[in-house]
Amino acid sequence: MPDLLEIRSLAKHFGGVVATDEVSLEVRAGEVHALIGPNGAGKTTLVAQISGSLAPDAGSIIFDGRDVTRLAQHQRVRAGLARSYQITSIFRRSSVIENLALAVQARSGSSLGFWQPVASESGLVDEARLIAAEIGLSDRADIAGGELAHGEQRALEMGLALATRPRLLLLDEPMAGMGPEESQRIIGLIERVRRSVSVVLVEHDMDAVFRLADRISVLVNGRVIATGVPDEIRANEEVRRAYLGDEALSA
Amino acid sequence: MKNRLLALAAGFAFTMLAASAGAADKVKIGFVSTLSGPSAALGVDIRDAFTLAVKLNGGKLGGLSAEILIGDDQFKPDVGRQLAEKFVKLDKVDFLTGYVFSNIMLASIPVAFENKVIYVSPNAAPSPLAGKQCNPYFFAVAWPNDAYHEAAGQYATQKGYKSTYLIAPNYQAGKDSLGGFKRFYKGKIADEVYTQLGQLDYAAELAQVRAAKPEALYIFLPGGMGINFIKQFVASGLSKDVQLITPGFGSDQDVIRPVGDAMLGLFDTSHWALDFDNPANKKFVAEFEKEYKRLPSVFAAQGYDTALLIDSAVREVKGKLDDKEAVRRALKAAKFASVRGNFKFNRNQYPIQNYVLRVVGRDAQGRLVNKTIATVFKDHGDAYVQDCAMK
Amino acid sequence: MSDMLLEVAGIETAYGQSQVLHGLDLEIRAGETVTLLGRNGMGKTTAIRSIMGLTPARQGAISFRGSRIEAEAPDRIARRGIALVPEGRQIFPNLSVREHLVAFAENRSGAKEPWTPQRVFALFPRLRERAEHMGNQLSGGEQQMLAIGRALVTNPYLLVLDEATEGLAPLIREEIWKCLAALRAAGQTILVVDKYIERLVQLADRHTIIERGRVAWQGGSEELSSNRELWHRYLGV
Amino acid sequence: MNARAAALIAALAAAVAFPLAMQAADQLFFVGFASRVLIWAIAASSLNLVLGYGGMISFGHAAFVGTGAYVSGILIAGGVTSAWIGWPAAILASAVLALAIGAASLRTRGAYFIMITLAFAQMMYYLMNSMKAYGGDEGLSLTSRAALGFGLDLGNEVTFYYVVLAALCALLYATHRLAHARFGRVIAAIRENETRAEAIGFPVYRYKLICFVIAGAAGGLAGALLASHGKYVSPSLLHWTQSGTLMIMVILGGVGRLWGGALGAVLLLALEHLIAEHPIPWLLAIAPNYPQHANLGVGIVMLVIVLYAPQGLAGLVSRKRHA
Amino acid sequence: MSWILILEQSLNGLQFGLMLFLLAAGLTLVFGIMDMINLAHGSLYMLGAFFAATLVQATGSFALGVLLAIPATALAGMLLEVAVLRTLYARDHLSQVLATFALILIANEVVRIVWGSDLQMTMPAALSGPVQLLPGMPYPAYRLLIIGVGLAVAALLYVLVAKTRIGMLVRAGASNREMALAMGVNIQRLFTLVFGVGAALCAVAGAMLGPLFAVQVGMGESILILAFVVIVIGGIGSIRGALVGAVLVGMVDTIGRAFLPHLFGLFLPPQFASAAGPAIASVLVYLLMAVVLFVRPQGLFPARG
Repeated sequence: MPDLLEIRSLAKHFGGVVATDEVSLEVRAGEVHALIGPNGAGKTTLVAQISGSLAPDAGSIIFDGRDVTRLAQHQRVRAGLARSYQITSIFRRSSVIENLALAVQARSGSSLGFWQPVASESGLVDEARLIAAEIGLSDRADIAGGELAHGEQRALEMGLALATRPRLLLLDEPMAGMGPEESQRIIGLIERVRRSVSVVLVEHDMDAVFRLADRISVLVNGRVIATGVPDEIRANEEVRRAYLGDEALSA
Repeated sequence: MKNRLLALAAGFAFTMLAASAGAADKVKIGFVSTLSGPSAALGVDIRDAFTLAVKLNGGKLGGLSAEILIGDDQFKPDVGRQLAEKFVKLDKVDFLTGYVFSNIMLASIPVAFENKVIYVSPNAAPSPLAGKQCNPYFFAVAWPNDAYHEAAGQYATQKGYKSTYLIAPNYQAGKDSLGGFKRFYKGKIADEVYTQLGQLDYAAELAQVRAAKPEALYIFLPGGMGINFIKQFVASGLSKDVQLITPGFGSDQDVIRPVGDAMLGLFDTSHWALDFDNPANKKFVAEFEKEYKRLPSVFAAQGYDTALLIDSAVREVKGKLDDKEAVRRALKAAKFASVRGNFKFNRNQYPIQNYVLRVVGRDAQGRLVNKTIATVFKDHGDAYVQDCAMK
Repeated sequence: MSDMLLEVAGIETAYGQSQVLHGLDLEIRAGETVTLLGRNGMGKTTAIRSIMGLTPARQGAISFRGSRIEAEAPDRIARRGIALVPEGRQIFPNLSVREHLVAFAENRSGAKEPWTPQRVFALFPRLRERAEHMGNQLSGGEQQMLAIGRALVTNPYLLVLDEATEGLAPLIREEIWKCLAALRAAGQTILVVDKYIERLVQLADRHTIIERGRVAWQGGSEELSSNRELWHRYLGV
Repeated sequence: MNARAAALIAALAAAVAFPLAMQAADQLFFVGFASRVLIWAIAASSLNLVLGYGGMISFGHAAFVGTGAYVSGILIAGGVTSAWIGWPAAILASAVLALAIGAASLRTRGAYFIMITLAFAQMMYYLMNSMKAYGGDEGLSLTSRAALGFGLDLGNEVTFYYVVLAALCALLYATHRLAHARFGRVIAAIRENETRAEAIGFPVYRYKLICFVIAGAAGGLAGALLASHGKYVSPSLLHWTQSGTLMIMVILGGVGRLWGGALGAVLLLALEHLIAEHPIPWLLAIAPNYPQHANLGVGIVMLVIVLYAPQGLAGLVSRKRHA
Repeated sequence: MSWILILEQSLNGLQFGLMLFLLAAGLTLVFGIMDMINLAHGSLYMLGAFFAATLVQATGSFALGVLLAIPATALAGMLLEVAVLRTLYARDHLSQVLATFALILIANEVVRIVWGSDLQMTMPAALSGPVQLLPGMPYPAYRLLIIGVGLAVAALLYVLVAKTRIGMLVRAGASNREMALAMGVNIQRLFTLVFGVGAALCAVAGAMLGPLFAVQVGMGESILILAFVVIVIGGIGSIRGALVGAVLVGMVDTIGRAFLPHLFGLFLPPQFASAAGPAIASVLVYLLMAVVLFVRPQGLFPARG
């Protein structure tokens, strides 16, 4: 499989603190690539650098054969790189459909329309309805984002990223703060979208990670200490020592 | 919501209409001046003297009961203009008067001209209105903007100062003033500096003066600007090396009061002084001091004369204020006893009068006052009248 | 019950709509070292934030030394004698090492031999060497020592450590464990959140495992170390 | 016809009839006064575009109003009296200035953005103060208003009023269209959640800048009208307290509501006029000088609104309607 | 252009800069700790000047009057904080801007009602003359006093912020408010105190500048914007940044006004130089701000890492 995303020696410092330290990894087209590691290992910082909301100090990001390191976030989105947030980030006062239609609008033509009402563009709403169905929010389409249940908001969070029709989806802890039933819903959603989109998944829920991931990279102190299929990661001693704990050795 | 708004608008319009019904048997004066801020003392003196004159007149002007509407322009041209607009268009005053500063006046009085309301200026008399732009609805009661400065230039020439440094604010009257000084000064101009109107810190300018080493320094800085300048001038030690000359108002009572003894021996030129020996002036000075417990300044004298002038004109036309031509003729005749002694209007409706040299000294009671020393100009007009088309 | 220091009863805490704690209970007696265990995202840090008043609980009660504190402001709670060594250390970048220790030095528990900046320097000589350095010039390990020192100089009844060994080199981590052991020996009450269970069972008296915002298991060190099933089920080990 | 449309037509009819009524009553002052109110309504509505719709707390809007006034004034003073040149020039100049100020200040956020827009506007104030050629601190008096042609004499108060009214209506209608068009949706999205707007692929900075520039341009139009209205331009138009007053209008009327700016301008100026000109007798008996301290009332009302009714008066009314 | 002139103008710039610092120092701390925009800071400066003018007159002693005005203004500032500003911390910046703008209007009118629109304040007679600094360079004694007071207060503030526990707590609060809270710092009380100190600094500036300028309503409004410029340049929350920024702004402004027109005259036609010189000079500090912003968007000495 060819690499869809290739990260080369990405580095980012905050003051004296190293957030990502020469991170290199590849995401293959079609795979779900999980990124795990202890808190503060630099996972969110890495996602931010891939998505373009944070500029790296050094290194490069190649997406689909194109160097996107210097591109702004919105340009990367247009190139097919979308993300979701660890802390739900939706348009809380707009309805589900309005949320999604906005994301559809973002990739369909210029938004420098100052005169024609958006409401007259049926294409946007039609497509938004499709995506609402995809994320299982069809029957909640006209509810304001802020009034949805937590799990529904998380689904909408993913839906906003999906609506940009990405080729690579960066999911930052999609199951954060969820109960077991709600987690199942998101896992199901990821299972569905993986058929058409490659996924980078940052997640602490190891059950979900081992169930979904084709490959896993382990980030510790801003460095990738291992990459491999789930069984390799389970068996990797360095991973167990650094992340799963010293104790795991004697287990 | 909209209905409520409509109701509000209707109520608003109604109160406006209700307020507009007015009587016809009185004379309405719109008085706008600078009554707050560091330069307020000037406007306050004009206002106090003006209202004093009306009070001494039994609350009347020319036999009609006088209604004086007072507005504070806050030293802001746009505020001055809005007040003029209101007095002229809403209150429909018969005369407008009061402005101290020519920039505020220039911004405001076109409203009066357009609506054929006569403006009687108790102070500002800028050169354009004396010449090409002379206007039948404009009367300058005090002195043409250049006059004090011409007199000061004349005096500096007589004293033989070889170099003089000039400072004035960057506005019409400032430019007029330095132009006037230069017209009669034969020595060298060390430098000519225009500061911001309303500037209060002169540290940078004083440093430049020191570096230029002039013999004399002439400043045109009315109100708070002059007070601050003179204080800072003395504080800088320059007063030992450089002779400071000011126009009359630059070292009058409003400046002497806050600055104090540092003023002693300062020369200035004016068209009026406390010690002018005529009955009108004696009455004015005495009544003013009695009423306000302070000595009047030259601005007060101007305000007082303005009221007397209007009084004489209203009397002359027997209250027929709608006949603007008659009112104009009556004003131009200036049939009243001015506190400055004799004066008459030029054909541009600017005064022709005497100018004197004064020095700050102590009076019999030990107070700091300006004393008349000599006459610099006799029956002096202005240089712009030739450009005025008015007859 | 007289030696009960902290009593958390049925607290529920949420960030906006996302509820993290669903009726958590916790008890700490004076002199005990207690752990809070569980996988990431199960509510350990939130529990600590609720105790400190930083993210107040919406329901439930928290008592400290007999007083209800669940509605109090964080600074008030801290002054009652709870000191936090927070996740991510939160060193003040614009204060020097010495200032970190001097600024908060106070004998809040009225200890007979109170912690002073000097004692902290004796405990962590590396901090003494870097006393005049600013907070943002320190390495991760130094920051961690400073965070502990900063908490100690307030002489708290209860010392709370949240992920105190996270992201540290093994040698430094070992130093922190030794320090905690010494503190415990000196009678300091400690609540610790960490994931090195192997070390924690040696260090602590009792353990609490949180699973999805509730207490899933509580017990002593021996019980925990002998029950590998618990490790696997709740701690992902 | 629904109630909303009826109210709109009634308000418009009242606005159209007003100058005729005043003319009949020989009260032309109020026509001039109303024109001034409507011009400030345009200025406040333009600020509302960036403040309310765009969610950018721009504290330097007076710079754009003032620049428009100066450009139009300088052209008239220089003999170019045609409004067809002067007003577009004013709009263009303000837009260019907004582009420059916006490009610099939109790089920053929060408190910085507020302070920097404030400082740049104050810079324009000092710049105009020191421009001797254009009157400096003395200001620039104009001999006539701009000329519109077509036999319309802007010197006539009633004609001028209708032109201003037309401009305000045009601006509000354009704002209404814009708010519901693609661009308006993006701006609303950015205001609500800037991070997310960027993450779904909108070039946030660019859209914010465009919004800033449109608002600046509309402010320039208000300035050009002001210059003609008063036949006078001075730096005080650009002083930062003027920006604050504009903000007060927007808040008073309702942030991000179509009518907010206009409503606020009418309320504030009418209130000022009423306090100064129509003192309440019993209040006058207690505090004889109170009409001179109208700003005390404005300040207290503002403080109370900010503390207790952040949605402004329009918010209060609509909240009641929902209840 | 002589060296003495340059030296004298530099002293003038320093004097202005130090007074700006007094205003900016309080403002920047309020920003840093509470993330709060306080436009009414200029009103405290005005209030300080009015208190000083009144108390100097009442006591007949300049020093005593000024010294009494400082605690009086500090008290007024703390009252303001407790009564109004405290409720604004949790609100958005727009609310803060509007509420404090409303406070300016209120303060102006209240001062106008109590004192009138302006007051006279005279400098002590002993200081109203010049002091011979160098041969051929006398300098106003009162301005030297201002420089002295400014330096002394800056030093005092430095000691307070850098050496005392209160100062450490203030810095801690400015960089990480939540952690300071968790360490038991009573931020609310600390902030009231900081606000009082800020008001006291305003009073010092207002009282010292009173005799030189004018004690009038609205005196704080223009200087407030310059204080903002200082903060933007120096970095929010940093006292050191405020000092560097203030002196920089004071120098650039004074030197620019004094020399730029002459400098332009050297290589530009005179009519253009005389027009452009003052125009550029008047906006020089804002250009400085734009440049700093471009190079370092967080200011020269950002308090937060």
